[in-house]
Amino acid sequence: MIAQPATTPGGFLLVLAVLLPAAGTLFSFALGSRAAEKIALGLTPVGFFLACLVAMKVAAAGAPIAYAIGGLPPPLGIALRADGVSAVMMVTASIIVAAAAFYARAKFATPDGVEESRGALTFWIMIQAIWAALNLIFVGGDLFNLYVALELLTFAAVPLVCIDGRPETLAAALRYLLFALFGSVSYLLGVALLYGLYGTLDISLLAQRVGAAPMVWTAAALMTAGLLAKTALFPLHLWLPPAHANAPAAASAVLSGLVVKGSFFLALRLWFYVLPALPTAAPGAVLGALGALAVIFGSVLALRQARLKLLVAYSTVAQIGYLFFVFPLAAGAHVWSPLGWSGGVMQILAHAFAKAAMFLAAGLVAEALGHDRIAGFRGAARALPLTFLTLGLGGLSLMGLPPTGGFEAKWLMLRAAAASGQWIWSLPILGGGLLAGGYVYRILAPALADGEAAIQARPERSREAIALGLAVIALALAFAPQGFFDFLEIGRPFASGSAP
Amino acid sequence: MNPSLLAGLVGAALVGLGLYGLIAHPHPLRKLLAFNLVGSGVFLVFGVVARRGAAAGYAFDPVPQAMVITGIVVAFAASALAVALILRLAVAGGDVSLDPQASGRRDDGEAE
Amino acid sequence: MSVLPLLDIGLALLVVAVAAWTIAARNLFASVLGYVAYGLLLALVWVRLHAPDIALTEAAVGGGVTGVLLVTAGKRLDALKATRSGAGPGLRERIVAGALSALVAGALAFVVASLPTPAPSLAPQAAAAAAGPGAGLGNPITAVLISYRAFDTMLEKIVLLLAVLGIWSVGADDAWGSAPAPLRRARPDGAMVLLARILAPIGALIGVHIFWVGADAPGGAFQGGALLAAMWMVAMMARLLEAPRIGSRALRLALISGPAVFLTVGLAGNILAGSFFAFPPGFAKPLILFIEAFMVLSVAVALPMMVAGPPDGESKP
Amino acid sequence: MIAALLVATLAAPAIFLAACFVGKWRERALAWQFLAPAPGLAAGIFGLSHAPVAVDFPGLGLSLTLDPPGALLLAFAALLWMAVTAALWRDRAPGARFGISWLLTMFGGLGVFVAGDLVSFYLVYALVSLPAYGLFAFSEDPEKRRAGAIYLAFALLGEALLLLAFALLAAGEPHGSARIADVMAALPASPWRDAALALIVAGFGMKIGLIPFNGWMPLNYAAAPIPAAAVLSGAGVKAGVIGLIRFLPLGVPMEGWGEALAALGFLTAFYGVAIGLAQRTPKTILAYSSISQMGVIAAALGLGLARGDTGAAGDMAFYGANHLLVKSALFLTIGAVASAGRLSRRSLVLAAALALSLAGLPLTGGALAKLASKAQFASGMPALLATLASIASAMLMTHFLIHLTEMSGEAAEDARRETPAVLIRFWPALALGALLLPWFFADAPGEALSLGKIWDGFWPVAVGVAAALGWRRSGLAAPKIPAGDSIVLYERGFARMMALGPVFETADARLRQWPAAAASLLLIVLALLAAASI
Amino acid sequence: MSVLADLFSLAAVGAGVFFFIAGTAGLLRFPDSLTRLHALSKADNLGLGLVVLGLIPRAENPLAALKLVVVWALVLLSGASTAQLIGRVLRRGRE
Repeated sequence: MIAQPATTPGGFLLVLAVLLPAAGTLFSFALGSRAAEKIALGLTPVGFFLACLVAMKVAAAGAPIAYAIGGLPPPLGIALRADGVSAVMMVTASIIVAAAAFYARAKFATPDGVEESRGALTFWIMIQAIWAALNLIFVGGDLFNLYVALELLTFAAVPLVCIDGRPETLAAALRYLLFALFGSVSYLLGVALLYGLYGTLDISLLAQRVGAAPMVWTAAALMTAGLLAKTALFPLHLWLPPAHANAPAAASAVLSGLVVKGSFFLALRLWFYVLPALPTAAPGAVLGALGALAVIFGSVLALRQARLKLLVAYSTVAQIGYLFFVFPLAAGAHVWSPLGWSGGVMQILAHAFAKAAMFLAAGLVAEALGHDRIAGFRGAARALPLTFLTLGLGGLSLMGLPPTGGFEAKWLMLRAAAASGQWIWSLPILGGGLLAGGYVYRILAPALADGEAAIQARPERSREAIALGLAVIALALAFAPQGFFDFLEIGRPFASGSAP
Repeated sequence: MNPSLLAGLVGAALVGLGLYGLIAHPHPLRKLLAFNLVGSGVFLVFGVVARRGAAAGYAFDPVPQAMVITGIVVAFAASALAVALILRLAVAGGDVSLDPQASGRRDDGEAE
Repeated sequence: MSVLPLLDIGLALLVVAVAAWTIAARNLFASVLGYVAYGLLLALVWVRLHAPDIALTEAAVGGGVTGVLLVTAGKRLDALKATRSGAGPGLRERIVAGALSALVAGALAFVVASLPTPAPSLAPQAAAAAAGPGAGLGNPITAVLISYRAFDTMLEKIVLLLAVLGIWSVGADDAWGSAPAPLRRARPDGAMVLLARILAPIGALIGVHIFWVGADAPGGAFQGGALLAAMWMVAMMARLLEAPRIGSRALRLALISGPAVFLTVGLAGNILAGSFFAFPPGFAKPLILFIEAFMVLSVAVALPMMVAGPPDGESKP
Repeated sequence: MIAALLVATLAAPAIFLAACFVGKWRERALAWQFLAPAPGLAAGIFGLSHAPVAVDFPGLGLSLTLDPPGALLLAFAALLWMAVTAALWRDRAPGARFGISWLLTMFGGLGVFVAGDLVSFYLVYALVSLPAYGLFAFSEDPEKRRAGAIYLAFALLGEALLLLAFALLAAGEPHGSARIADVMAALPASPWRDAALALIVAGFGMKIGLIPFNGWMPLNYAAAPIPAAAVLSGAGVKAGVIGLIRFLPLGVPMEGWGEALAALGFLTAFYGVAIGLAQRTPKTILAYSSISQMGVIAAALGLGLARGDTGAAGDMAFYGANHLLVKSALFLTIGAVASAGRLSRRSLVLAAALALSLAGLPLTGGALAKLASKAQFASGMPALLATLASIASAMLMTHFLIHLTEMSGEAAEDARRETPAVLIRFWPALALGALLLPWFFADAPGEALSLGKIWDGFWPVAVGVAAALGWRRSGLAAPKIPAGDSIVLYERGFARMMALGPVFETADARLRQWPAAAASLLLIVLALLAAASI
Repeated sequence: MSVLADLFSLAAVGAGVFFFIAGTAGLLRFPDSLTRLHALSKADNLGLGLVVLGLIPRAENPLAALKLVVVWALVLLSGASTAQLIGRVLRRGRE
């Protein structure tokens, strides 16, 4: 690994990307919900611009950009570092947050005649806090700092789940909070052990120092299990379906599309950036096996749901499973590792966009029909063509049919599985696709069939367009050029330079 | 047995006790207490690491100690948020169970 | 000489025993009380680990504020007699849970016992840097918190803020803007009022003192703020003061002041000292004290608001 | 020039598709979509007489190819699409749902013949498979819905198998190229050769109805309205044929694989006839005839594979092209007969010629197709089996003609309603075209006119017809076999699998209990620890 | 002088410890809550007071000694208030 300078040109952008939404949170809190909405909406283009700038800087340098906070390099200080994947994730987060924010204006506007409303203040602040936390997770270089970011993320996500105050959402939020806390202490314990072993928590310094000792494995196991709890990998998914299915649509989109990816991203950082030099085949296989179980269980359960939002939430359980094939498929410095890596990142992106789009669309369906029972969808596609087009396109990506990002991800993963001789992973990948076909069929077949759906309120065109826009991005990912995959390799230890 | 090893063992014991409570207690407030036990066990491990890092005339390594202070604050915030949710749930339905199936409540309530 | 190890072992056993009691107690309230005692004992363990700063924090937060939080919660839950929490797991599940917990704890004990010697340490660098021109502090922990790991500390304050908002957000819609329910419904007794009248001013003084000396001696913004918070809570329990309305602008500003000032100074560092969250040499100590003063204010306001809970329409002024 | 035509082949349907997304253009785009295959037709005709061409777009990872087998099928398919589409939209204006499904299927149905890399082939192959659901399955009729669900299930399963096959193909290519030509060149040496071949045969076998994947086809054609059945049976199924042609390594002798495929093909050919003879509705009988014919193609390709004969590709493309025209014309015949009420003698002769063309009746295109397959069925066992297949085909088609003339009541009414009037009016011309058009594209049409060849073609047909008539005269009743035969077993198996659903639900509910989930977390810690310390 | 101070410290702290032990014994052995409260407040007031008294000669400077006294005073205050509060609750419970 090449030693990086503590601060590179353009590194200050990383600090700004984190602090901008953080400052937005503070000012929103002081100024009230009406201002909070304006601040949050106003920040979205700026944040998107910053994320793009970061991506451009990384691409121009061909190497990660970094910033040592306070001018103090690690191990004493905290470093922020953005590589190819960080930059892509930042751009993704900014797009989805922006989409959810503009979509949510209809629901979370502060009513006239009221100085401030509970739901509005909570939503607009929490969404900015989620954004700040995610940006920090994507660029954080210090494991303890990342712990704080992870907690920030949890504290922002939990109130969004129970924002409507119904008892079942409160129970879902409480379950989410307690299980996430369980995950946090597990992660923190691992962090303590790593510091005790090596006297630093900086990712790149640790990567130079770690060896295959039992203590390192204990730390890694504890941290990973904690992160899995927050990612809701099967069988730790107890909190996800009720939480994601009962939150307001805009919140579900962010929770399902981005928040679970935050903790997953840290798992990637741990295994591919801190421990890349160690033999990780066996633990990688354990993670892959859990992923396979998640794919099968999540998909079968999605097939059996009567409500659209629960179906989409269980589909998230399944799609999270796919992410974990990256551990067996991208480990080490083999010829196929870049394929597995690209496939894993592509799955993150494709699922983020497709699932966010589907949750937004599901919210529109529920608003328009007054319910989201699939049995009552007959003829709904004729009444809400754009919304069901969104569901269809998103579903296409979940099924892994071309031309979608979901297809691209499966295609890359299957190639990696074939090339590495680990054909066993191709079974859940393909089986999950078939089951996804089943549940997407369950949504679309009645909706496209003849019949008259009773529409209570026609959704605004602009909100339909926002959801569709996200689905189109999920589609466009299929056309990612080779340069995009090369970009994802920037800064990855062991990147062999030859991407797929 | 030196004090830091002793504290480390206490930390491990606290983690074990807390984990058991976290798994086995049905009441969320009891789970919260157990979570705080695990948390303080983890902080003790940090403390042991800090104590072992005594060097250069200092009795401890300040970095892990600072982390513990941050961790305590975060743990308190978490407890407070959980308490608020538990109380609200108790007021709203009287049912604070975390397992809807166990108490006969469905958790897939209709959409808004 | 020989009595200290014995004391250590006795303390260790006591802590573990009290912890076991909080887990094993049949009664929710008993277990809460056990936890409060546990928090105070733990502070002694921290003293024995040469961690006076943590001991102060643990005593103020673990024993004090968390104690009030949990006792209040326990009382409120007891008042709602009808709460159900479902049946506990059966014996077999308990045995499995116990075995798994013991295995994990055993692995942890093994790992802690085999930590490397000599241990890696940042103490020399931290101490050298703490006294250097960028910080100029005698207490390296404060230097770590406010200078080297400033990012952690500032974000942690935002976490507090989010927790406050999260707690408020579980309240009812029509109660929004009003004040939280009082910590004690009943009119307080004379003893409580007396205690608050005498204790609160002294405690507040000590709180400010702890913050002030924190730059060079054990103590600091959080510990000082927590003590102030505790005193405010004592006053609230005696009904000498009422919790403010959550819509109050002053309250909001007090809550954000800590992280906001920290963030502003941090951003200004890029111009004044060439890097975000760096302090210009020579001005470091006053700037740090300036930031900490606002953090004390934020902490002192945030903790009681978290204990007080969501706004409650009944106590609308 | 050819490059431009190739691009236009895909671009034209894409442009029409894009226009459908604008509300006010949609109707017009659908009405004019019969023009979309025009560039494909031109490209096909142009490509027939030229050496293979390839156009690469490295930036998009897209590449297009045109070789004579693909060009022939492309030209015929484009022609068929244009004719049926134009007639359908002239006669009536189907709704947007049907129209877009049609356009998507057409896009895929043309694209499969020119796609030059794995990913684009997979895309267009998915397009020719999945949207076809919209052509027949949206209905109140439970039988049609069942057919739709089964069709979709097989299509998705086929897609999944092919995706894995393609991944293996790509993994076997050392330079990272995804062009079909490159991966096929690398396949014989690839360590995953056998797995890839098995998946390819299974995946495309589903599309062309090889046993045991044949059950969906009769249900599908019975459920589809006649124009849709015509294009699906004609052009749609050929996606599977071109798939086999493209993805079997025909240049390298592979004894085991080739013979296995040939055996499977012949088995399918006879099985299709056998089950078809037990059917009573003309559409279903035609579906079984398709199964049987595709079996013959698979057998020929298998024999070609066994001998390492690249010529099999061109020959089977011709065989497939003939089947494309004839089978679609036969579906239209059902409509024509139904609306005419009674067949005139002339029409009967025409219909019979068309039907028996599939058995290789001399002077029809079928004779040429049979001739083209001679290279594979030259002698010995294959020759015998091929002749038997001809006889069987003739029997089945006679059976079809009998049921065609006896069609009555509701079935006839449906057939009349479904078929556009224009196609009924011009049916004789269409039928004649289908019989004669192959003569213009055959390598050596003169050979088929030699007396020996005519006799060779004639006697199996005569035997088959006689056998069918004799069987009918004998009054022996065929056993009652439901349309879709083996599908009933699959449905039963599927129902049993669905019964597992509640098991999963219970397991999920258990695992989502707090104690179980929390214990799982600790178990994961221990499992990772154990795995790492091995 | 120092010997005398040491002796004094020993005696005072020893006496304080005695009261603590006695208070603890009372807490465990006494029959009802009010009497237990009584025992406990002895430990707080007298026990801690004697310990502080014993430690004063050992303080480094007068300020530290003052701090010790302040600690005792605060404990006295809170102990008395708490005892009073608990007692009141107990009496209310009995009525």
